[in-house]
Amino acid sequence: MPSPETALSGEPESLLAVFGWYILASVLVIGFVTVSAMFLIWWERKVSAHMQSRLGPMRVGWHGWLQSIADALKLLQKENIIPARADRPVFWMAPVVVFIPAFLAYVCIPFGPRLIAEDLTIGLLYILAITSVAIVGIFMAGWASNNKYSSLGAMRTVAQMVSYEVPLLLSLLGVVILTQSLSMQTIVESQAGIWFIALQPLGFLIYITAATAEVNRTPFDIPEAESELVAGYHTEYSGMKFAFFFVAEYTNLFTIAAIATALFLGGWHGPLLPPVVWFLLKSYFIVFLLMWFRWTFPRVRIDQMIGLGWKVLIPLSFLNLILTSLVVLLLQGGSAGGVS
Amino acid sequence: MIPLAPFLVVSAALVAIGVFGALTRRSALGILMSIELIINAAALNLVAFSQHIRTSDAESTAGQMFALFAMAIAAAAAAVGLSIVICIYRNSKTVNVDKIDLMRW
Amino acid sequence: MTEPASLLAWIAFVCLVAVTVGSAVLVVTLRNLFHAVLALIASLLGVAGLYLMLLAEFVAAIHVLIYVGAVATLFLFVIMLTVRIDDAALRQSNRQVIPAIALCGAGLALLLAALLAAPWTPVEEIRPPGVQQIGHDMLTTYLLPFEVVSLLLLVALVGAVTLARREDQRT
Amino acid sequence: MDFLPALIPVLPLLAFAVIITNGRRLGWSACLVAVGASLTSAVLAALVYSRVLLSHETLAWSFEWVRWGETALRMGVRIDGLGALMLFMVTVVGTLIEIYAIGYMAGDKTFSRFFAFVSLFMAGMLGLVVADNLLLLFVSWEIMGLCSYFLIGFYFHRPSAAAAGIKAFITTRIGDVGLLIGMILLWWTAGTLRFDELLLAVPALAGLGDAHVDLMLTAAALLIFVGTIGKSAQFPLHVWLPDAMEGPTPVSALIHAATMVAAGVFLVARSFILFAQFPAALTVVAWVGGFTALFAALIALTQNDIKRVLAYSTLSQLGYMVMALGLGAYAAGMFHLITHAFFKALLFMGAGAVIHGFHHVQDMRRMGGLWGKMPWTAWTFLVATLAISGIPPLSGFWSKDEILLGAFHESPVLWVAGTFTAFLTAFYMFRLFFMTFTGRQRDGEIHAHESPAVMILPLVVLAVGAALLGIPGSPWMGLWVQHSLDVPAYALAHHHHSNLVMGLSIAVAVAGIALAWLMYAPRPTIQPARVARAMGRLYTLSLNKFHIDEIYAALIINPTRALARGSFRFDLGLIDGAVNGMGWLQRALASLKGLFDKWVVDGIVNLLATIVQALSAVFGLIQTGRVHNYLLLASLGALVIACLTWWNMG
Repeated sequence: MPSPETALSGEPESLLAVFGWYILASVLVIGFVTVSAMFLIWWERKVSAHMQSRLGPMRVGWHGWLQSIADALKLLQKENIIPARADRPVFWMAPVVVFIPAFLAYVCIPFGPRLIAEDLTIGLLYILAITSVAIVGIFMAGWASNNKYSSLGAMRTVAQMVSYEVPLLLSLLGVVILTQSLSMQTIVESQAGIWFIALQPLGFLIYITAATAEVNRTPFDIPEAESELVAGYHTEYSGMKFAFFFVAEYTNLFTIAAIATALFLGGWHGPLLPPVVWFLLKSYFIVFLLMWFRWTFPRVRIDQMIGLGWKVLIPLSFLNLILTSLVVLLLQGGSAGGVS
Repeated sequence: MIPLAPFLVVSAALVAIGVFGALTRRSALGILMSIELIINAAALNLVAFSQHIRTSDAESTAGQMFALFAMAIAAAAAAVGLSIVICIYRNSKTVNVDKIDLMRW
Repeated sequence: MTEPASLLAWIAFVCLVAVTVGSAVLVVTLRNLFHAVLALIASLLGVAGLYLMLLAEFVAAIHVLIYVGAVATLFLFVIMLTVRIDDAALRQSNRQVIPAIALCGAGLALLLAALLAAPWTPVEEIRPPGVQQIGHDMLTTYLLPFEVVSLLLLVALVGAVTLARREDQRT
Repeated sequence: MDFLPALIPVLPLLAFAVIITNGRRLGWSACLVAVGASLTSAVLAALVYSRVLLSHETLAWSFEWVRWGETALRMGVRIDGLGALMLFMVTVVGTLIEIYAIGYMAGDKTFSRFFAFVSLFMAGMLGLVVADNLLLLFVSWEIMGLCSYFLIGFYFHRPSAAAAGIKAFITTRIGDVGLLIGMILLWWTAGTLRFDELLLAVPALAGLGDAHVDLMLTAAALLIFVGTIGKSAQFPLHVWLPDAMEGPTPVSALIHAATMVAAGVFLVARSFILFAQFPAALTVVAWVGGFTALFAALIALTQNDIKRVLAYSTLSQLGYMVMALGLGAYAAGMFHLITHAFFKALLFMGAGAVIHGFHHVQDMRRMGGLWGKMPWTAWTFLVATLAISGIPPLSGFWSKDEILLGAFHESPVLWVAGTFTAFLTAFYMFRLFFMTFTGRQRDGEIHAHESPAVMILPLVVLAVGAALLGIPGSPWMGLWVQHSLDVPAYALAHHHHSNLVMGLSIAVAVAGIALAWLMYAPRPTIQPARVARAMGRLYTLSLNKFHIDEIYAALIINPTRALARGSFRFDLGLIDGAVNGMGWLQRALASLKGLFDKWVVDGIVNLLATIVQALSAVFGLIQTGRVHNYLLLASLGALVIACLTWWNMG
């Protein structure tokens, strides 16, 4: 597997091989992202329906499993409506800016022992950094729509995402302290014996809560609260551009589930079944958990949401961090060393 | 590996553009953005130097460390600067600094 | 000597420089402030790319996290709070454009002349420090600046809150 | 797990954090948290003690806390025989006091706050005991100082309690400053504050024979002893301790027996290497201790408040310990500290039970005949009284005898003083006992009752301890306790057993008890009032505590106030008068000068102003008040400087 270092400084002959690998990886990831998102959309509808004693989509295919494809086709044919006084270029760019980081995050997701596009040494940090770019896209959508619901929705979204990014990052640092590494594969490999959810139960809880807020799902779906804001920042979007937002949302959903799997649930470790199957099973279980939240909890008020983030989750995650480092320090036998 | 000089040229260009922006933008926000460009140029220089020129391995992190500190300080400066902008806007309903000449005499 | 850069590296570098410098020019010239911040973000991402070219991937990731995730977001927030979308048509530069161009041109010329004339002696082999090395140094050699910066951030936080708070909400 | 001792102070600290943040929610169950934490600490302390006893090793664990440049500051714990014994004593007595407080404080609105502060107090004391360096010790020391302020002033709505809290805080602060300066001197001279490094560094420095170094180290030792004087309430900083009775009685027990005052003695023992190397410091310690012992006993003779008598007896016993350390009888002093902790805690808690059962009356003249109404309290109290009076085979006898033995060999004067103090101790303690428990109740309106079981249980446990604890330290058992302390070689002043000393000390104790019986028994043979009249001024001196408080007021507080008043008058009369006179003179001169000013000076000024105005019309053009213009000029300046610099570099 050629690495960027060799690509950047190696022989000209390897150029083709490098590009070939990159293109292959991109195609694989795009394919997976699309299929997974469509599957999740269908699945969410089925899960919600069954939780409410309904059947959900049943017409297209067996138990409606082709429903997402039908939706996609419908969205493709729809008319593209742009509000009259919108900021046109920004309006066009926003969905792309939201979608691309969601897609780029997949570079570092370890699906299997060798099944990872690129195992960066700073993998975890990379995923968190790249997904934070999506905030800009949401802002762009809110601004460009020139609509008060969109602007308010965008500002709420961003306030929420910025607030919850802090506990999210801090909760993951506990695992980083345990493994002394930011590489996703190293983190997964060090869970061969015991899953980190056993060592970091508090970290896992904080992460799941913060991540739910990070992808704006119930009970933290204030940014797109239908009763107050129509649909938040994407009120004015329709057709294919809307589809981009939609796919990006479900892609992000899978991304946070994948991070939870890799950091807390042992990643691809598991008996009998091939690693990649284990990874997908665990990730989809987390996704199911989040769907379960959505159809169980009522929406919190905005002041409760901000208060929870700053007054509960951040202190708790600091506590988790301090406890973890203390235990690690004590087990090292009182010699606070570091690298040496 | 790209040699050192191209990075220095890029950073010099960023400084020049940033200074130009700071001198000409009417909006306080524009001035702050230009200042961010200047800080970035400095940080880029620091990292480039630390990777290309160093006397020992022990100081291999010096440049990156200062770049990180520069980022933290730039973030603090942006936070304070932007709240000052909000204050100004609240008092005079504008963020264009050429409308604000309270300092005059 | 370090091995010479490959063609691919040069292509990537030139693209990044184009993005960085081009967007920087847009930042200082665009009339619409919102667009200017978007250009600033593009430029910052370009700088992050340049950090990657320098094999400083930790700095690059932190750069994206702080600048794009926090600083640029703050800018966007303030623009949404202070600028109306109709302001876009207004002139955004003042009357000293020509002296500014002259001055910046002269400054750039001076910088270029100085740095191209200087006899840089690069290291034999580039061994970029890892994340662990950075973390270790930050809490040992650079402990004092680290603490000072954290204090500075706290002060800035309190200051920003105090400045931006409305006066009449004191009760 | 070498960091086990570090957990011992952390548990009460955690209990404090939990209670202080959840006080209202916990309510009554706050005491369970506090007692649970200290009980666990006690178990851990027992583990540590047994391990240290068995192996005679020193447990040490530390980590690097801060590093700047070459200098590193390590924090950690170090437990030797002395520390382990102290840990055991503090946790056991502390736990019993907390259990007792469950009954004593029941129904108080501030129940949970009390347990929070007591836990923090324990954490401070335990931290002080386990500390392996003076810095950590000092931090714990200050935590304890803070808590003593909180707890003595616990009923802060009562002005006297608030004043007592402030008095304790400020008086001990004088000692704390001494300790801090001593630490700085020590760091400066020896370059370390860690005890194990000091053990090597101090003898090496003393061996240099450099007069300057010796002077510095002696000063450091004396300043550290100033800390002890403050904390352990030695003369002349003893005034806070009797006033500290304003706190709830369990607090008094805690401060007087297990924690606060023991800390000062422990500090001297910990840094004993310093004192051992410089005999001058040691002599000061011995004499201060001996004087305090006698002085406090004399005051205790005449006090009528039950808790005040106990307070002065604490002062006196602390004087014994300090004197023992000063005489080099290191093991005897520490042994007395342990036995004293048990019987003094018992005495305070017994007195607390009396006060509790007697509806918060503390005046002994109104008590009497409580034997029948409070049998448990009375019996346990009797054990403690016998122990403090030095009746064999109870614990106080063995430890006090050791100290007197040391004094007998080292300094006859102090031996005489100590023996006389022992006589006084037996007398005033039994005076207290007879006045309280025997005869008939003198104030018939109060219906006394026995305390609840939760208060009796600690009394019984402590009574067993006070009775038997002396045995392992007696010559029969070969001074086992003293040997388990790992007495360092430099402090080993072993004295031969002397029948004279032992016999005399028993004799004076019995004599004291007999005298007390004659004066205060149900049908006294000697009327106390006549004795008082016969003693005349001596009696009033003792009753008024030798006027120390008044002397302080006269020497320090009133002069300060007088100085302030005097300064004010001086200000008002002389300075203001001078100023006014100057003002009048100036006015006269000014009218003269005004004419000169108007024509000559103004003319010049106006001319200058005209010139400036003309110039500013030109320069004002660049002062636009606009940021941009300033920025442009600043950048231009920067560019010019850069050009010049480059030009110069060639």
